[in-house]
Amino acid sequence: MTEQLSTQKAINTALREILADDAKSLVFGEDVGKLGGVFRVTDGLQTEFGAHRVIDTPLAESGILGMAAGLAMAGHRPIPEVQFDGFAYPAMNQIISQIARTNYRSRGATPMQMVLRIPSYGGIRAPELHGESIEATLAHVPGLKVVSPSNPHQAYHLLRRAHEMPDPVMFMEPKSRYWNRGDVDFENPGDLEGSLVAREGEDLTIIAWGAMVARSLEVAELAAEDDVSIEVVDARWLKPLDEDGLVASVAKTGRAVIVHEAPRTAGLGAEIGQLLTERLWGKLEAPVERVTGYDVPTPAGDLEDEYIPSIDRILFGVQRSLEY
Amino acid sequence: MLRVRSADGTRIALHEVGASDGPRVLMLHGFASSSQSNWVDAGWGRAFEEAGLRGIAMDLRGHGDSDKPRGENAYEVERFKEDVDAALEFIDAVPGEKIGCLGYSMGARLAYRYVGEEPGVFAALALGGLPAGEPFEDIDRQMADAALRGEVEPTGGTEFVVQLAKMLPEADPTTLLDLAFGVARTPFDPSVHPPVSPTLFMTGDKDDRADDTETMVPLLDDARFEPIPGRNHINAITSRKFKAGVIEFLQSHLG
Amino acid sequence: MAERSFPLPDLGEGLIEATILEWLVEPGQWVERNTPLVEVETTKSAVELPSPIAGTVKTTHGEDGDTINVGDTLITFEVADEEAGIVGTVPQEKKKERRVRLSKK
Amino acid sequence: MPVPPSSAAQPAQLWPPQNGVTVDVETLRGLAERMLVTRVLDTEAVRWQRQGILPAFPPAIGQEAAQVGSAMALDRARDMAFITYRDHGVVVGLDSDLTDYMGSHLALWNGGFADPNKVRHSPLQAVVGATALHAMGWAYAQKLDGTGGAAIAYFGDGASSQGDVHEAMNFAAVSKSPVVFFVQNNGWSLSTPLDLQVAGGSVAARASGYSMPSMRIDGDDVGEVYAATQIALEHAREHGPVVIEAFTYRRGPHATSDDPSRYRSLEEERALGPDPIDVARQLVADEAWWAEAEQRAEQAVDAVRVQMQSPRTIDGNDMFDYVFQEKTPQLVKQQEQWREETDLD
Repeated sequence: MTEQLSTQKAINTALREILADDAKSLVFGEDVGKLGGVFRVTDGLQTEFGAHRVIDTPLAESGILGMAAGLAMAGHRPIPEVQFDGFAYPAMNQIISQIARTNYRSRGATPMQMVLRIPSYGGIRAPELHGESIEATLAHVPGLKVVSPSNPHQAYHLLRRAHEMPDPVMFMEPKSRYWNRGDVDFENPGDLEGSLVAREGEDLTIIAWGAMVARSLEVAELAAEDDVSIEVVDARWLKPLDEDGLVASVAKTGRAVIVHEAPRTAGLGAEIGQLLTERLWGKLEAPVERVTGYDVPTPAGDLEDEYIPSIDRILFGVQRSLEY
Repeated sequence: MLRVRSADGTRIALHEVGASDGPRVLMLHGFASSSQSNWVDAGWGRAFEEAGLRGIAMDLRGHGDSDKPRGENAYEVERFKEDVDAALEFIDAVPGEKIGCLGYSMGARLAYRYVGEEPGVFAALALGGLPAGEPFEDIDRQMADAALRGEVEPTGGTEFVVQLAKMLPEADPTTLLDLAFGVARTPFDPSVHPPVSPTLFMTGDKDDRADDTETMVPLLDDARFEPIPGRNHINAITSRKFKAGVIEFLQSHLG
Repeated sequence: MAERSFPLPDLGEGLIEATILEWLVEPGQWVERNTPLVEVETTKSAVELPSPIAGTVKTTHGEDGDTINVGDTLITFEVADEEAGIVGTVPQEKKKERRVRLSKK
Repeated sequence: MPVPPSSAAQPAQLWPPQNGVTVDVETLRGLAERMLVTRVLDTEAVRWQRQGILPAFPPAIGQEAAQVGSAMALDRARDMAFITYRDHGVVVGLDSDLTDYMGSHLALWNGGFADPNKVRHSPLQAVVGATALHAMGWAYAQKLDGTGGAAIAYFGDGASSQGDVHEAMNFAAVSKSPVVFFVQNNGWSLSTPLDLQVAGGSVAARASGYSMPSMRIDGDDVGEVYAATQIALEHAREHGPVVIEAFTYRRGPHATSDDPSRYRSLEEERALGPDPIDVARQLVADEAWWAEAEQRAEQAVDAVRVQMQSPRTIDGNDMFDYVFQEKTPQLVKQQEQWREETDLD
């Protein structure tokens, strides 16, 4: 069965299915119950599954994640939410020092099976700490897995997949894409491991994730007007990175532009660039290009458009690579 | 919502409706309906919440969020009773706990049959829109299938079944036909094992599908009938009189 | 104060109208979100419609027994002028615009 | 807006119990025996550190009654203790394998070798206060599962300054989860005394703000600790969280590398009440039994020393194998490279 859903509704549907099919699953966080979440992603879940399984927690992110750790130790499969990316920072002690390490500490006896939902990245003109791109911070922590869907179909299936995985998964939802609709094929998830070629092309590969996938697809369409054929790869899994998949595309096109919203220095673009250099040394037609946010705090208001890679900035990156 | 597995593996959906604490009531909806449509959309959640009753609404197999197996065999009356078994196993009543049951139309018939053979499971039975006879009489599967394909104009009992099966656009009419024909293999006879639990019958006074509910009252030891004024089989479910009658009855027997 | 009207919602695929069975609120009455407003009947079922917002009922449209069309105004509320939304704004779909042209070397 | 009437319910008064406390002789002996093991382990471990067997050790001398007494009140079939690094008395009280436990202090494996589900205590870790939240989440799970189990969260006056402890107490009280917050108020957080650590001087005093019952007890009297913890656990199972503040004293240094003479005086240490071991000895009141118990404790700890001196070899592969349940391809590759570059024979 295929249905047209927004990303927000696709995630809502996945959560509903998980809660229905897995009695050990719980959804909790600030305002996720009665209100249905600030983005309405958890709308209706509390009415349906009860306030004991869909819990409005006190305003305390460390508490939310610490509670998740305790629940996981007891064999439950929690799906906590931090309301905004920037609110993951107060929970970092629990995420890094506890959740990421408890499996290791207990030599595998108490796995931390959980999915932390993080509405992520910018694009909605929100105030400070409501538009952060923290994927590299999280991917740097041993013991965590990181995934970021780019459309409703991916959001639905990757969330269900993440819930089945026995390790803690950081699920980064592109909040600027919550309202965009797309087909969700419930029966046919497609391959959920690794990266995904979102558009095939010959001349150059753009690697992106989250909200930057849709923008990169727009760029590829515009590039076609200039007779430049761009392949867009949706990285999806940021930890572990799909090394073979990313390398395969760039091996074909010979050129790569990596696009992310996060600041440039020590961002995942550097990691992927290093990977491509290591694996494709001598076969690249041009140095790997990066089009990223700047090394500044995510700015407020209209400056957001200056910070987040725009169509033009990505096109500039593509042109730099083409004319090298 | 949670899904439990019935004896044959079919997943049966259970929805919490009403208060999160208080006496528990198993709720069984009618044919071609669902817990959502029969109870939630009709406002029973709020009514139960205010009354301090804790409803557990079961989607009958072939309906709502429950699995929809194919073939008439999957819809024998026995299968439905096993579904109620599975729901009761989930409810896992503590000794001495009084559980109620509220059914509408086909759900009421299922409750009637279940309690008839399992006396004592429910402390009180509220049955809405229940006709005294077998509703699916004189039905012909071949004619029904042909009618679904638009090849013939169905007649008699078959016309009624086909009309119901096609009524909900979101439901699969073939599944509902399997269900109607499967259930009809065991015709309903209210004089066989009538319930011994206190029973309240309520039916709309304009309900032409169940205009004989009251004739069942003498078959039971402890039963009474109350009409739902101004309502028919379809629109009785939202009636405040219906809700008030059921709630007062359940409270008095479960408290 | 501002007014906010709500139409009869689509109660299911293909249904274009519904009959008002009974109003459960009256003008002047304060209702909370999810308070039952009205019972309506469609060809397939009967539904109790919960209030989408908290506010004072200004007008109920239609009498018991009247048939109204999906999309027609069912009820009007008086509400406070400002309503809290989520943080930020829903991004508008923009036409792809570009200044940079590409050329292969 | 007018001030609303306070809705905070008056928390139950759990301590002291109306009918007093009696602990039978058998139980007292069990408690005393484990306190002796803990004391000997602490005394020996300090020596082992001086002898180069242990890299460092945080002794719990003086806190044996608080730790053993509370741990032995747990129902090991359904309860769970959440500990940090100065809780060996809890480990002994739960009869958890000491060699496994010492694996952490020996720097063999972060958290030691015990399986938490079997020994009923969490792996030890260094961020104090963090485990209070784990206890809360774990306890909430018991409530959902209807096991009747309760969690006990161990922390000290120092950790009580951590935000996580507040979050855990508040969450637990809101959700009525079965948690006993067991505060060992030992007077010192490394070099920082109680009056610079806890405003008002008492952690239990905070409980009323959460409408949670609290018990202030003599943490050096093992019978009192045991009885109080039992009462707290039973209350927690039925009604939700309880705070126990056990007043005790860290009679030793913070850790073997510490020099308490730089921040506290000998006079202060001498002004303390009786040693909890002596209190237990009086409670047991059987000198012959006591002498035998001391011998047994020394033998038990010596057995640990022998096992520790032929330490288990840690397979370097473990470093890679326990990061995830499902290892990433990158980690597999790093592990292969590690093997190739270290296994040169």
